[in-house]
Amino acid sequence: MTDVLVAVALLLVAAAATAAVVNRDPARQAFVLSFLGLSLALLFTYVQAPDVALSQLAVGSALTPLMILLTVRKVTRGSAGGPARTAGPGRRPDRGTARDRRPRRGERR
Amino acid sequence: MSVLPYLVAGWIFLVGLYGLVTSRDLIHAVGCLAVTQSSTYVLLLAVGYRRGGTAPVFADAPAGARVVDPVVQALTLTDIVVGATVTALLLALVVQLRKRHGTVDPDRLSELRG
Amino acid sequence: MRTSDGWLAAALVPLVLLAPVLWRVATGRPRDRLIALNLAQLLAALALLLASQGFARSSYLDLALLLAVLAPAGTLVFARFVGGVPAAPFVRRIACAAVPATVLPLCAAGGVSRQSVKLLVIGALLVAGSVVTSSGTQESAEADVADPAGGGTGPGAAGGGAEGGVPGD
Amino acid sequence: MSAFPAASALPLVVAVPLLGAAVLAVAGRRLPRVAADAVAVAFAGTAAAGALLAAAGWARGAGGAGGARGSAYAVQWLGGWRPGRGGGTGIAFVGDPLSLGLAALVSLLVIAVLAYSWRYFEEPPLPPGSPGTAGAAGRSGAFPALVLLFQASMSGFCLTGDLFDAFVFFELMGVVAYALTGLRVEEPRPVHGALAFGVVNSLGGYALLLGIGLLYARTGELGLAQLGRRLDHGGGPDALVLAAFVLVTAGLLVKAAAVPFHFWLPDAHAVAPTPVCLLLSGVMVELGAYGAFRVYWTVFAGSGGVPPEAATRTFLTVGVLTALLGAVMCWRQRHLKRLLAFSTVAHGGLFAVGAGVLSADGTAGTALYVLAHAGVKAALFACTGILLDRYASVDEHRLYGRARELPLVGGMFLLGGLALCGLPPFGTSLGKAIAEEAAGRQLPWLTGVFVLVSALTGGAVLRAGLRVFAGVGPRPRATAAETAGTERTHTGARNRDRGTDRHRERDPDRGRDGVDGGAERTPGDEVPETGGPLRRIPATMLLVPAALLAAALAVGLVPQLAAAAGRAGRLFAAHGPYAAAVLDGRAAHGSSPPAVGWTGTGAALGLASTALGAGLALLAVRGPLPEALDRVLGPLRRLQSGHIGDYVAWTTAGLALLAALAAPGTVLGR
Amino acid sequence: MTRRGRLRLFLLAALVLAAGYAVACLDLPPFGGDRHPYGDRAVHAALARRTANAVASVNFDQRAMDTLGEETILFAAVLGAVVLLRRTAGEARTEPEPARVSAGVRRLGLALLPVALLVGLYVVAHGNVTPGGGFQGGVVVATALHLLYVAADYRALERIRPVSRYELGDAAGEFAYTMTGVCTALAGPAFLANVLPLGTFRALASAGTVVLLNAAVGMEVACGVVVLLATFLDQAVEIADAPGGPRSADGAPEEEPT
Repeated sequence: MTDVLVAVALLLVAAAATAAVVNRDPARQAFVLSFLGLSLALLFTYVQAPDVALSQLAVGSALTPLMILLTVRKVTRGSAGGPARTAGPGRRPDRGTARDRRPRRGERR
Repeated sequence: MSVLPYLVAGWIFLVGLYGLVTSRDLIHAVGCLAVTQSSTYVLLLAVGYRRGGTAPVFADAPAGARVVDPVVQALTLTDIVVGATVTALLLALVVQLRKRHGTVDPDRLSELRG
Repeated sequence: MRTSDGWLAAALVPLVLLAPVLWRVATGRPRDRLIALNLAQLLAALALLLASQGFARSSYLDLALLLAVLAPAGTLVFARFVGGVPAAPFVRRIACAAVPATVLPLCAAGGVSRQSVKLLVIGALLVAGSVVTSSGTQESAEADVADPAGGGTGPGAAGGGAEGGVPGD
Repeated sequence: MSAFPAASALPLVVAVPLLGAAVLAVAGRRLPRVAADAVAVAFAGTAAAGALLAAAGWARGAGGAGGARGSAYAVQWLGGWRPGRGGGTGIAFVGDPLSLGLAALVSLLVIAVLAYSWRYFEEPPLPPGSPGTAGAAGRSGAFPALVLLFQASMSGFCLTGDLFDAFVFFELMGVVAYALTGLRVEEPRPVHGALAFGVVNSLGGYALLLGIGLLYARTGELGLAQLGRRLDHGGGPDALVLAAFVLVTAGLLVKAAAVPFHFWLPDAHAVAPTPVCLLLSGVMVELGAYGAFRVYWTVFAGSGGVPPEAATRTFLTVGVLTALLGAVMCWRQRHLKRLLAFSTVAHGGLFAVGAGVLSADGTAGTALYVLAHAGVKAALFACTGILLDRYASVDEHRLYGRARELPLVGGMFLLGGLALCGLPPFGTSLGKAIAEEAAGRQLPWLTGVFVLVSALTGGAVLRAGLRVFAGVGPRPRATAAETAGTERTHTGARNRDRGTDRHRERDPDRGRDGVDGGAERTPGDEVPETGGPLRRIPATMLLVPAALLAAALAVGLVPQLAAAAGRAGRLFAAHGPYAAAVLDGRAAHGSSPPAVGWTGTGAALGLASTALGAGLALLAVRGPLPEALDRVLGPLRRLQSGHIGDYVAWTTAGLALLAALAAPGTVLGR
Repeated sequence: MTRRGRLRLFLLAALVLAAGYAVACLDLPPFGGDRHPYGDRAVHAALARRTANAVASVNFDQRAMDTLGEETILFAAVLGAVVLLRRTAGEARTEPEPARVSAGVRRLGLALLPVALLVGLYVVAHGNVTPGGGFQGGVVVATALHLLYVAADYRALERIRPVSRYELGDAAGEFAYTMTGVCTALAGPAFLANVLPLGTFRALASAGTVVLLNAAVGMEVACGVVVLLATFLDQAVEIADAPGGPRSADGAPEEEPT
């Protein structure tokens, strides 16, 4: 029975990791990373590593998302998403390339 | 089942690398780095698992209980701390990078051509 | 330690339910993602509770306790950046239904002991957290950002737009 | 404890700087700058004394008292967890001559750095009236504290005899180095370089950890000695051992900046504060190679590990590639810090070749080479730092003839160039001679690689020195490519100036410099680290490079050092004796150490490479390279794109390359 | 490199790696195997040292050096982040306005704060007996304090957070851990040796120095994480970018058309 749990948790972790990578916008990625931490904690519990699961929960559920989101806020503040724009192409290539052509002071090309 | 955990670890590692290679946003890249590192957690704990074993914590288990490997768990704990701190430091660098370069898109950062 | 497959099989239920939740977390609009994450934390806590019983390790209850305490914190963190906790009657209903449905049998199985007290505390925390964090209160995501430029953008742009809060995508 | 000096001092070498860092992190803010520096020097000096004491204890032969009495390895089981039957559960610190010597080198170099930045190095400025966090940043303790942490991490990495403990120190080294590299956040490039550095090195660390996991799965051990033993009992190598070897070696080679893992190094060195460059180039990069070979010899050199021919094939190929690419790129540079950085890459390649022939004398020669190279390269960086702080530029062309007024610095810079070429009797020459002789016995043409690479790197330094300090040759003209580069980076230069207004006030002509500094896409305009250009050079800034050069000279002249290197090489390049000493406390009974010293051919080759380097330099100052050559080298330069995605892709490719190199003879064709 | 070239190079290399790694996995002992020599020795040693939580015994006793390095990494990262995220010249500091938080959320946060603090301290204190320890508990404590930010108000957080104090605690934890090692090396048998009386198995005060080191780690982690988050919050909430910064180019707020 434990093996089944471990297998399901493993697949969940793999799926969450993939989803975290293909979510190009960091703010959206933060949600998935949080979920990844959660599924990792479950996996650790099923392989009988409660200590590790605890620290994964402690780090993954609030600490890392808070840091990432604070960074996103700092980076996107003022200019309505300069980086949100650079993150844009990741999920909407059409608009992103259009923006890349727009000349902006303080940047190359 | 006997190799699934190891393969999953490898998959996570490669997927994280893929995200880093194709990333258009450094914050996203740092996130991908964290994903890459989680592969090491999975591998280490999978290596230390013992079928039918329980956690090596004898607070509520008889001292003779069949337990899994505590060493890899200690290693993974250290690993998680390393991951969190490195993430924090890199994010700090990204914040300053954004201030100085006006972008966090690696394709636009070409200051360091050799 | 001998494990009891019945409880572990029960633990499989919330675990499997996490898969569709992941889909929502990965593809939904920010508010949906937040709701889904909220739900995921709830399910994970239930899975942990059942696993603790299934592995016959009362010390595993600490995991669920920690998650029950930290989950609202995480949700509120995200809520700060999508401009408030969205209303999610669905999550609330699940919390009110599933948490007692899990905790009470566990208490019954454990008998009256410190564990059952801990279980009840965890259950109460879970319900309270889920109920409040799914009770759709709108707050300004920009309130704590004293940024002259940011003022003009409002939650829509910096709170939602930057964080991907693009309603129609 | 009777055995105190030798073995028990080992952990203290790591602990003392940590205490110093903790003290400085708190007290630094309240102390005046001088006091903070004094405290830092005191702690670093104590650790250095400990390392030297342990080394001396080893030299007296009492080294093993902590673990194996009479053995040449000083073994200290932390927490007193001596191994009973089985491998024990503790971590061992193992001091053999090489690791002790490297630890001592680290500590001494740290002292040199602290002296070099004595009271001059501009601390992160304290914003007026800023509370808590921001105020904490401005304190004068942060820089020395980080340097002390750096020292502790590097010493620990040298001394530990446990693979996972090495990973921990590897990561600590990295974290401190990223912070130190990005220290000057007012400028755009340091943060970028530090980020590339951080991402690539973290990946290296994770690869290393995956390798550790695989090894643990196979052997169920973590100590180097235990790992080696279990592998040998396990029978011949298989795909698992190969994968572990590839992952672990790759992780350590990332730190060693071997091709194609090297991209982070020039980016980091070009932008890191000069005192930090002294440490990065002087010893941290070399530690990567040390780790790779330490792990190979202790873990993989046995019957159950990677066969020697496969290992030497891997190390030699990577080393030669690294050396050649580094040398060519070094020759191409005009940004002095990047030039020196690429010469570090090239010499790292030579080290990999010298130790990669897997012989005792090759290792001994490489050890001497590393020792002397640290002195020379640190001295060169120190001189460059003086230029930077005096002229707010490190661009070879823009500084043309401007530094005539600094004959002393110029003399030291050119001397360093000659030493880099391998001019006897510098230690670089001795080490190079021994290493290339050992390599030549394996493959004759490797000698040519040594000569060519040291000539190119040294020649590049000489060329720059002649132009900057003596104004030899015509004033360099911008080539077509460079003017194009200027065009491209025009806005970039403006962007760059923004962060640094307060410096521009002090230095009115930086605006212009900033603009035409765009040439070569590595603009030469820099911000002085002293806060405003230097009018008078402090004595310390002159003393440090002088002392470092003298030390490099001494390495070549003191025969005891060469003899010690010989014994060090034998003890380092040993598989069984190491495990015996660490686990069983048996004395190491190895073959007699190789005779290491000056030979006629070695000196002749040194003179030859020096002459070649000087000739190339004189040829180069006459005029720029022919366009054709430029076109050939163009693509090489474009690889150094500064794009993190590129670097990660190359790192992945490097992993695949190592696998392809090590597979034949290990799993294929057996 | 072009985006496509980069991707090609990576995919090629990844293919080779995947193949090699897969083959290596087949040589690995099957998942859940029974051979764990080091693990078994560690468990015996832990029981001999009357440490109920074998993982804690490995972390704080048998491989205490790893944990020292780990805590130093955290210490260095905090120091580095504080230095990197310092307020640079020309950056203005703006006072944050009070946040408008719904009553329910505020009540939840304020009710949760003491509970979370207690849980954190509980996890730290029982580190040598039950799962958990200094790191996990320390992070929980630090997170608990930041409930004030997410549930109430940034300024409320600032009131209970004199950052310099927490920096002191951070350094003190690091110092205490290292000093323990130095003392046991100079006066005792060896560096980081477990010299204290071991106490009784499964008791709160068992396992000798493990308790001490665990507490030191807990303090350092809690304070360090607070300082770390403080630097980020300082940037995100209080520090306005330098005038004329790069982003001020077309910083016109634009609602993304959707």
